[in-house]
Amino acid sequence: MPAEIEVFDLPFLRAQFPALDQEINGHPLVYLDNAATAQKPWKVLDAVAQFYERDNANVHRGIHELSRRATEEFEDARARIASFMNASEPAEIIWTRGTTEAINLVAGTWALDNVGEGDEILISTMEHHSNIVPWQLVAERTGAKVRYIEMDDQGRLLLDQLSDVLGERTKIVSLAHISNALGTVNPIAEITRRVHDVGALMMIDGAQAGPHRPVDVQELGCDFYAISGHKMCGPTGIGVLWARRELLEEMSPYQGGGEMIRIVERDGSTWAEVPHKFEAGTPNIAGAVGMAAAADFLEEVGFDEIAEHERTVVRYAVEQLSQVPGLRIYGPDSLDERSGVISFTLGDAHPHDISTILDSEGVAVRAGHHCAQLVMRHFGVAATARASFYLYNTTDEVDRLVEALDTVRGIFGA
Amino acid sequence: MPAEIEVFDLPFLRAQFPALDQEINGHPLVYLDNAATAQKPWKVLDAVAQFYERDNANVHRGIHELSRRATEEFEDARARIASFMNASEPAEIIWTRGTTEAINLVAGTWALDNVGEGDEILISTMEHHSNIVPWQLVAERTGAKVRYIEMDDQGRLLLDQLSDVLGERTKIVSLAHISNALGTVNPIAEITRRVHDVGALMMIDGAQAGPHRPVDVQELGCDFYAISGHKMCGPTGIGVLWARRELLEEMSPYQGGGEMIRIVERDGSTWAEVPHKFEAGTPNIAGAVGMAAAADFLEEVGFDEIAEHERTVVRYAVEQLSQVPGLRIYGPDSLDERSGVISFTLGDAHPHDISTILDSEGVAVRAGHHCAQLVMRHFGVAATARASFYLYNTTDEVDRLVEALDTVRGIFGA
Amino acid sequence: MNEPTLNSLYQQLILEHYRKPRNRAELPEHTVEIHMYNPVCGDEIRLQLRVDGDRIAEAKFIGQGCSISQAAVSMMTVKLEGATLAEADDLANQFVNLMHGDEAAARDRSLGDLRALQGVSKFPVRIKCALLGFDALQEALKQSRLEAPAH
Amino acid sequence: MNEPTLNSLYQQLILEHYRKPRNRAELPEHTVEIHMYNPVCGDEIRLQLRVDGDRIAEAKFIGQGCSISQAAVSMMTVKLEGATLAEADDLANQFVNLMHGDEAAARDRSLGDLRALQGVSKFPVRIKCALLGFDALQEALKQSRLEAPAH
Ligand SMILES: Cc1ncc(COP(=O)(O)O)c(C=O)c1O
Ligand SMILES: Cc1ncc(COP(=O)(O)O)c(C=O)c1O
Repeated sequence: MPAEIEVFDLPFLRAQFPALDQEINGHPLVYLDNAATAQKPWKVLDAVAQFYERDNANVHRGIHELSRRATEEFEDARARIASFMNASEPAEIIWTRGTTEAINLVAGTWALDNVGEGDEILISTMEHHSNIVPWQLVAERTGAKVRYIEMDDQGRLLLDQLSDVLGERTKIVSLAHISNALGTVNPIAEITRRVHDVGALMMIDGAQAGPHRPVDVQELGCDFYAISGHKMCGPTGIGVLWARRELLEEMSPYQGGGEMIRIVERDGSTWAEVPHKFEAGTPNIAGAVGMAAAADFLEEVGFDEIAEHERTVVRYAVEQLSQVPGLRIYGPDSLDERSGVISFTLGDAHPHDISTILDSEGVAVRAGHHCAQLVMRHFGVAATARASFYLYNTTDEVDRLVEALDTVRGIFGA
Repeated sequence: MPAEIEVFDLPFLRAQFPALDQEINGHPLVYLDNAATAQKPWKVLDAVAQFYERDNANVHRGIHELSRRATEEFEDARARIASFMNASEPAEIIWTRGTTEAINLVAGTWALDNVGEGDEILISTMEHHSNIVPWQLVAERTGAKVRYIEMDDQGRLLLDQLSDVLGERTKIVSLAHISNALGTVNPIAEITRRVHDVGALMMIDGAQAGPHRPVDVQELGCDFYAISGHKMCGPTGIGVLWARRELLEEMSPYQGGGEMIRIVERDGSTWAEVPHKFEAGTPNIAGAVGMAAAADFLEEVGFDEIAEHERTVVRYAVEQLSQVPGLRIYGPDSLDERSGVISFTLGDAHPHDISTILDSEGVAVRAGHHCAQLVMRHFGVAATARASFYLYNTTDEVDRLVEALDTVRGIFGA
Repeated sequence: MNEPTLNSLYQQLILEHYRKPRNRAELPEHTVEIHMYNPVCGDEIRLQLRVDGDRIAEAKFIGQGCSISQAAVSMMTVKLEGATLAEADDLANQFVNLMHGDEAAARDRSLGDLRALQGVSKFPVRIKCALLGFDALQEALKQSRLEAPAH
Repeated sequence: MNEPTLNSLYQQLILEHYRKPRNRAELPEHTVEIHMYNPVCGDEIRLQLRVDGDRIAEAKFIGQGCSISQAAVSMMTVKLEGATLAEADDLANQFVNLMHGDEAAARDRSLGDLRALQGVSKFPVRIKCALLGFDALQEALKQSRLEAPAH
């Protein structure tokens, strides 16, 4: 183990995550499933608890004190996330259940209204199912075609072929900022410029980026950006769609119901202002409050410090894993092109068996297709094992992972 | 104040709700906005906290111990709600954000697939906007027509005119079990039989029923039933659509994404089994766990006891309020036909002014159209004040309400 | 904590304007009409002005809602008749200051009866009620300037 | 807590069947074919049987997945060849018992190599892996009975 470069006080940081402090199968937990969901710090849990214990009420329609407090905290949370993503105003932040619902919202409103027979929607074979299936459903209903940007053998988008698939017929392009299956970081600002050159809109699936780096939607210049609270230390059941106000103004509503209307008549209704037009029904109020607290938490720790620390841990992990006989890592060779996700296979040990064996030593990794079956098919595997790192992981934990892989090799004789 | 008929230990019960124990504007809080959202007992808050502190992971795709626990708790919660509603099996329980999303799900899948030009969707003028707007959106997209069951001057459905609006063209009927604006309890089982007689499907908006009485979907014989967690002492951002399995099997998926697929190919995908087909993306896992804990809580207190206690408090409230000069109560005269919602106006004092004045004495009621503009129009008012009671309210609190209304009368000279 | 008092909110003058609103009538000869609706609480105001040159010759409204929103618009119309567009603008700005708790605005006599609404600033959820009529006014002034021939 | 041991799970016999599966081949003359897929983990098995009267004359499979799912189906096919439909049914039931930790099943010699899988019962998330082939078998038996001429 190398001397840890302490960009922040790691034991202190870890102590803020109650779930990290436990034994699994007799070993201290090593949680390396962060791309699936992150653990939550006390700051987030306390914000949620305090909301319920003190300020709980429904939002927007009440005059009494609790309702005032709940509304204020809910709208403050929106403003907090607006600044987190550098949106021009809080009204550009739409609360959703998560990234999946955010993408479905764009597919179900903007795309259904603007995409027609013969038009094209461009995604890539690197995408998470949540950024594939909604577009397939739009294509089915509109007669549009879903086209794909391909990957190379390092799991990078083949951007030199972009002009072959991006053209006049392309109405919208939707791509992951960072791949959850490979860790590939896409040059998303550059792609956005090329997408805008042909007059198409650009949606970014930021589920794996939001937790790890500052997202600046204005600098990226994109049209839609989606993130999930639960992957950035926030609660489950909350996420955000950011979109430019002009787009939100002209878009049809998504779900119908309370909060999103202006006037309801027997024969039809008119819609509330943006953002409420897109938020039918009682929202996940405590979830929004918790997600804002998570944004506070991450910025207090500091994204620069988080990035530097993760780089240290991931570099060490790649070095160590590369020395394990029979282990193959998928995704970009260069650390500059990848984030904290390491997908791998080990000899003929099936990823499920790897995961079971690691779990018996307290090491939590994911095994499977990672909701990215097209990625698996690209590499000709049915599944991979995936270790994904976050701000609280340590190089010690990398050693624990490597030791546990020795046990896999012992059993499978690799 | 009458001798409280103690069906349960009220001080002990109230002590379980942290938010009730606080002062608002120098007075102990009297929370009478339960139809908007209920307060949460420690049991629910602890279940949510414990999930995050100990078992937090993403569900369904993991082999490691935390993922196993999270999946088990999430699916146990589903089974718990299935028994809470007496569904035939857990797979009939679909997690949603709340009642609004549940209704939108049925409108966006079953209705879009089965309702066409010239068909009719039957609702009533008593409905919450969440049970109006989704159907208007379906009508707009399919050419179907939304028809309404009217109310009488006590805010009861005019069921003797039901055969005029219910007929061969009716494809689906969707009605509130209990009105949130008036408290009217609809004879929903009887209506369901008549709806089935003409071959239409019956959806019940149970947002106001689930918190107060045992819901037995099999006994009701309906096709769809929706409830919200936050109104029954559970967390925000979680709710349930129950539907019969045969319907779920044949319905199109709603949102597309992770979890809801079977196989994703470039040119299209196949869907996972019910219920997962309808649950794209990471669900509100902690919300589901909390909602199940709320169901446990309510059944431990006992629905019989809750009903008896609420009856006592509501009877006393109606008696006392009826004696306030200038006060008019909307909704059914008979206590047998109404639940714990009391909508009222007082002289020419506007409901917002009533609410502000009550709030200054610590009494929280709601003022406005209660997401039921058609109800307001029916009674020719722009708004009402609404006091809504729940298991923890007391006759003492009714006295506090009536005293505060004296202040309103003092100011507005009624 | 010092609780805001009801007395500071519900001054007699407010209730007077609520009960007997001034200028509550249709103004068929209006040059501009603005409909403001607050979907959250259902309050609404239709403000009609007859603008003559750079002066407001007449101001009427039709509305319904709480005592605060209706009294505020009633008081406002009283101040508007005969005012120049610039004066109307100042009035609106000064009233917004009053709602934000500005001490100078509370002492500003030019606000007239509107000063009775200063207690609203202590009730954050009711501020939007008081501002509804002024929101309509500001929109009406904008439109009047756009339509007026450029000097 | 007594942690389940890896040794009880990964018995040598399991790894043998995983590496060198028996009856892993196409059976063109099959009378029934069932494709089972576990969308959660991606494991899949295509089970082919040639049923002759009330006997399974041949059993083959094509599949991919983890050591548990592939070893289990391999061991299962060995037990199936020559078995009556009723015996196959019993085998499936007894194996399900084994997965649920049943002691009697663990001592039942008729399970043959399949007893090596008894450790799986201590790993709840892996039980569905072991059952995948048997799910296919039960479906195949059902279909064979439906298609068979009634006696
Ligand atoms: C009768 C009724 N239906 C539907 C709803 C909508 O429920 P939710 O806001 O939880 O989606 C409510 C609550 O506001 C309600 O009272
Ligand atoms: C790249 C990517 N996109 C989309 C999603 C879906 O996010 P969620 O499940 O929070 O809706 C995920 C996470 O699973 C992801 O990693």
